[in-house]
Amino acid sequence: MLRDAALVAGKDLRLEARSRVALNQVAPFALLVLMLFAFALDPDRGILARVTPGLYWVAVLFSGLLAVQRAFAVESTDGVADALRLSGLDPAGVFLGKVAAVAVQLLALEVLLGLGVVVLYGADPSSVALLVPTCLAATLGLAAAGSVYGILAAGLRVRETLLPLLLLPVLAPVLIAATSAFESALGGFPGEGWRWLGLLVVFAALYTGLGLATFGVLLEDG
Amino acid sequence: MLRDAALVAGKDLRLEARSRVALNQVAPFALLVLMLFAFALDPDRGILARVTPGLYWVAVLFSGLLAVQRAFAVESTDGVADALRLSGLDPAGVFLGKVAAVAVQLLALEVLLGLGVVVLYGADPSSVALLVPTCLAATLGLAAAGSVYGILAAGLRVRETLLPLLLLPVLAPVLIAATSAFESALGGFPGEGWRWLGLLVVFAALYTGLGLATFGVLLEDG
Amino acid sequence: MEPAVHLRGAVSLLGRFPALAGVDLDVATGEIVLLRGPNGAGKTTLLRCCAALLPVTSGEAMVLGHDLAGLTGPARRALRRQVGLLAHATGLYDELTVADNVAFWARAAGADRADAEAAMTRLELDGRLRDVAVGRLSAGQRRRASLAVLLARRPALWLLDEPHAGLDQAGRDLLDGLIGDGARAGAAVVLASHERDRAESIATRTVTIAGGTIVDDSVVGAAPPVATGARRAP
Amino acid sequence: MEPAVHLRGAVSLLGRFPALAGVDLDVATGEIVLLRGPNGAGKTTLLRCCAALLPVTSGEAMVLGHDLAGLTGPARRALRRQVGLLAHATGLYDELTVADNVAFWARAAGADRADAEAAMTRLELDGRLRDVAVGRLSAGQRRRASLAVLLARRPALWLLDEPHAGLDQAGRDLLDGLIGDGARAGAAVVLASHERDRAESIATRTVTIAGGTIVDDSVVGAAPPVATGARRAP
Amino acid sequence: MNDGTSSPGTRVLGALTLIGMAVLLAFALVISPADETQEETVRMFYVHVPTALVAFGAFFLTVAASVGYLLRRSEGWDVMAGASAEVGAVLLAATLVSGMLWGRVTWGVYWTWDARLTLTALLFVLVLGYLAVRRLPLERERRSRLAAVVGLLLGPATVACHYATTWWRTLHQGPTITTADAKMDGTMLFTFFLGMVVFGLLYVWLLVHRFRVLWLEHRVEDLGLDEAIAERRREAVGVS
Ligand code: HEM
Ligand SMILES: Nc1ncnc2c1ncn2[C@@H]1O[C@H](COP(=O)(O)OP(=O)(O)OP(=O)(O)O)[C@@H](O)[C@H]1O
Ligand SMILES: Nc1ncnc2c1ncn2[C@@H]1O[C@H](COP(=O)(O)OP(=O)(O)OP(=O)(O)O)[C@@H](O)[C@H]1O
Ligand SMILES: [Mg+2]
Ligand SMILES: [Mg+2]
Repeated sequence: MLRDAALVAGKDLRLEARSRVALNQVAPFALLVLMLFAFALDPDRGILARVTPGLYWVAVLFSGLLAVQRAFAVESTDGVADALRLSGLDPAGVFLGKVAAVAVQLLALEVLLGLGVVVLYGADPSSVALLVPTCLAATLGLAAAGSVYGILAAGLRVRETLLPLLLLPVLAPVLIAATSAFESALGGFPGEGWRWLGLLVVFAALYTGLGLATFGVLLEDG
Repeated sequence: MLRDAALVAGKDLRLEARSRVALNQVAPFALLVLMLFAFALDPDRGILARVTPGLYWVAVLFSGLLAVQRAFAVESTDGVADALRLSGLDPAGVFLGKVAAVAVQLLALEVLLGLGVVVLYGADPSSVALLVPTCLAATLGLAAAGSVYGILAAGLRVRETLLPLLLLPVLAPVLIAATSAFESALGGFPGEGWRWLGLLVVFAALYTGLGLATFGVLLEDG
Repeated sequence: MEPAVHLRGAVSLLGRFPALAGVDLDVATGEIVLLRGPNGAGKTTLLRCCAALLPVTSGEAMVLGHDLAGLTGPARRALRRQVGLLAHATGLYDELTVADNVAFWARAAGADRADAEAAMTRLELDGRLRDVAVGRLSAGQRRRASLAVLLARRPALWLLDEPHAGLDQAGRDLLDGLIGDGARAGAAVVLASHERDRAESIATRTVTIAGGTIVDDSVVGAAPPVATGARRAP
Repeated sequence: MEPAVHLRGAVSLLGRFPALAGVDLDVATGEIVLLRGPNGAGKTTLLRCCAALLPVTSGEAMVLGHDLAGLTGPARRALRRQVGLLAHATGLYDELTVADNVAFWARAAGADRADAEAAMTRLELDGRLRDVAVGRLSAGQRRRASLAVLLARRPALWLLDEPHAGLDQAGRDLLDGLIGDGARAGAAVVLASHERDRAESIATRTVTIAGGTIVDDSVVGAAPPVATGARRAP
Repeated sequence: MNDGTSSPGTRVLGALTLIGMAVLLAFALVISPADETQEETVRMFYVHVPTALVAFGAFFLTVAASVGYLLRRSEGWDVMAGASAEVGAVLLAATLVSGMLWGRVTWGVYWTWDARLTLTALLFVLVLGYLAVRRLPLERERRSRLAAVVGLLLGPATVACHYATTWWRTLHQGPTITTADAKMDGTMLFTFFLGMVVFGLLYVWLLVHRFRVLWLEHRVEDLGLDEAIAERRREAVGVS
């Protein structure tokens, strides 16, 4: 299983190295979302400061969505979905491989967006002890849930519109929990933040479990 | 030219009637975006009320992006882009047809989101005299700019990620102007709103002109 | 009369790769030219250049009286309206029915519904398949629908990229008949094919391409086939 | 020995359409079965059912000793690992090179890099094309890459859907040789094709399908072809 | 035979439901007293809470049926999951609407972003997504499998929605019934339980009908199937 996961993740990262889609398109998009929000919310620092964590995670969410869409777009072209089913790869391995590849890209995005938030909105990242595990747990959750729905929609003609519809409500809890954890961390009551982190961990575990258990079923139907 | 536009728009609406993608997927997505923002911005009515116009337009923007993506996804499959180039259709006609089809869907989305905003955020739509023309001008601008970039990205392998990247910054002015117009209208100084409306009209005219003039070139490179 | 296609030293680059490396070719109206050659020789590239879908980087290139080099928008449209390309990709909307697809593309090229109906009838798509979404068709049925579009458009230059692929025996015979009819009606036909026997039997001339250049050009049949629907010219 | 494929009254629905309407077919190891029939007859559907890519709605269906009806996850994987399907779609990542693609799919099926290299050499993809992104290949080159994947996987059941399409003369001869070698090495081969002459010359048996049922089943050649790479069995 | 999806059993069930509805209305609107703090608006309670709880039950049935389908792959489970989710969606919509009306009266707004409300809305969107997957134009078996996996998720979402008031500080009222509330008047309690029973009956009644409709749709397809197969085989005539 782990061998298959490594194979799939390696393939995905090699694909990214050749096409540079995440680097050249998803990352700028993430920054763009951040800037757009700044516009939409008026150049009013008061509001911006208060809602920074929320905006950060909304930006992560939308650009993460794009990353997931891209990750499964490559599995949807010209019979690749069938080839994957016929490959003999362990579905759980494929799932873990996709999760790993997506998670790596998401983490890079988060760092980038973090810098963006610090610069654009003037946020102040101090309580790293909470921020880092929050990011890790949220990333795993996003990647796992994204992969479950990504493979579900892969190969469907309506993939581009169905995936966001299915994925966003599922990711809403991640958004809320991560935002709240960040707020607690930045606002100075990490106690509550740890509870939200707990929720994120539960979510990530839930979706990883779900993916491992059902990816076979989903892949069958790719 | 108008005959070609009618042909293309008719084809698109027929396609929607058969596949129901806008109805079953884009519309629920729009509502979802609205909810997501509300989460991100804290359950704090004070903020929500102040930023309602911005959120409305961000939601329109994102779901409009999806609508554009769908509208040009159908032009990207299995050689359709080539067929379109070989068809002998007037590019300006194709452009107008796509703009019309996208605009119809956007208007429907805007009405829906309008209802959503009134209900969810408790906004109060009163100064219709300004709101309606704002919506119309903004819609035309979105559809025109969306079609210009949509055809540019159609047929590229990285369409799904490239389109949002190209389109969002271009649409930022629409977002700002429409938001400001709404704020003025709802806030009770329509005078300023009319100026923003003027900007929207200019934008729409600009992109419609650009589309009419350059669609031939863009179609070539599809 | 001037030839339908006239190329002299035509070079076409795909990225930095010269897929056509100097091609000389003339195709007269009424001719059926078989283009053969190994994989990657440049057949598809050549056809796409003739449809003005790919630029000719250097050399002379005239198609249906238009010089491809200085082609303006309206002239290009006028040219393309007269070109029918049958490629690997069928250029059909998966979610629309066969009838909707054929009608749309036919009308786009200035033909009317009656032409579309006639073409569908000719390709035996007027039965059950008429109202099936194209995305549900079998490979060969899809090719037939794509052929119906070509037929309804009545092009003056037919560019066929492996047209027999996917068609069943009846479809092949039908296609050969259509090509013969088209040529007799004054169209120029260029077909790229690896199916030697089948293609040679209808071609009036065989051109071999390799490494992006024409390596052999010889007249095979004396005249276009005579009988409509004849499976193989004797 | 039990047959590689054993179908009795197999029905398969696409949507509500019975693409297979009761098929009886047995394919033994070492056999090369040519599946022919008109467009829309159900050839592609039959091949996909054998690869367990489509469910068999009713009837008996055994493939390589596995009953398709009660197939659990691991058994399905084990079965599919032994099946090689060459479909219209090539199942390759456009943005990866030929070498990367072949290596990935070969290793996914448990083969190693050496198998992948050998397969590429066999299909003459070890030269310039090795490091070209698959998305840039010509149609026939792409088919070759897809064949290389099939070869590297060493399946026990070869399901070939119009395998000759797009290949040039040399490629066709090569393919016929590979099929013969595969059959002689004990693989069962089912190939759907409209290229009668070419396909009949290598098949040991011809099965005609129409309207989702087998309408004719006859042995053509007495034995699988003998010489490696022989273009046509005499 | 009858020409609908009803049978003597369901007719009795339907009659009971309708009578129950009438009785419930009488109790809810007339017989039960007004609340001390909520006054007349408390009457919303008798629709709001039972529909919510029955909807939750419906989603659990969907989850169970989805698991059943994944294990057994039998069509019955799939149809059951779909039917239950459909009826549940209608009931949850009733909860949302009644809650919003109630909120308008007691809180002054239709909606606010509190955990319970948010999660209810999310649950509703999830159900819509689930139903959207069920409507995808795919082969029946494939669609059933995809739907079953998506259906599993209704479980955690429902649980989270139920415990929302316990886990988070909410504006929305916390558990009222289970925490043996002294303020609850006897008649009110009875009306509430009556509401539970009546909406439960309504659910079962609708569920049985939806199940039968969906099942019959499949059977009709299967009936058409023999004809379709025969017709398909006729295509073969003359080819060989
Ligand atoms: C749109 C607004 C509302 C929504 C979506 C909503 C949703 C729900 C849901 C899902 C439940 C069932 C929870 C459970 O027991 O597991 C519930 C119960 C309840 N709701 Fe609401 N509600 C809304 C507004 C209101 C309002 C305005 C009131 C009254 C002021 C109210 C009072 C109650 C009460 C008393 C219960 C029973 C609590 C219990 O025993 O658990 N709700 N609501
Ligand atoms: N970017 C590139 N780098 C290298 N080679 C390229 C590139 N783009 C295209 N090619 C090559 O250009 C040629 C294109 O050939 P073309 O598709 O015209 O061949 P063809 O004669 O139609 O072959 P087939 O019979 O296989 O269809 C191929 O050899 C392909 O490998
Ligand atoms: N939803 C549907 N409605 C009606 N017909 C359908 C539907 N889905 C598939 N079909 C039909 O099912 C058949 C599928 O046939 P299949 O693809 O197996 O044919 P084939 O023998 O491979 O043909 P070809 O030689 O053209 O490749 C076609 O006749 C197609 O029209
Ligand atoms: Mg080619
Ligand atoms: Mg087929």
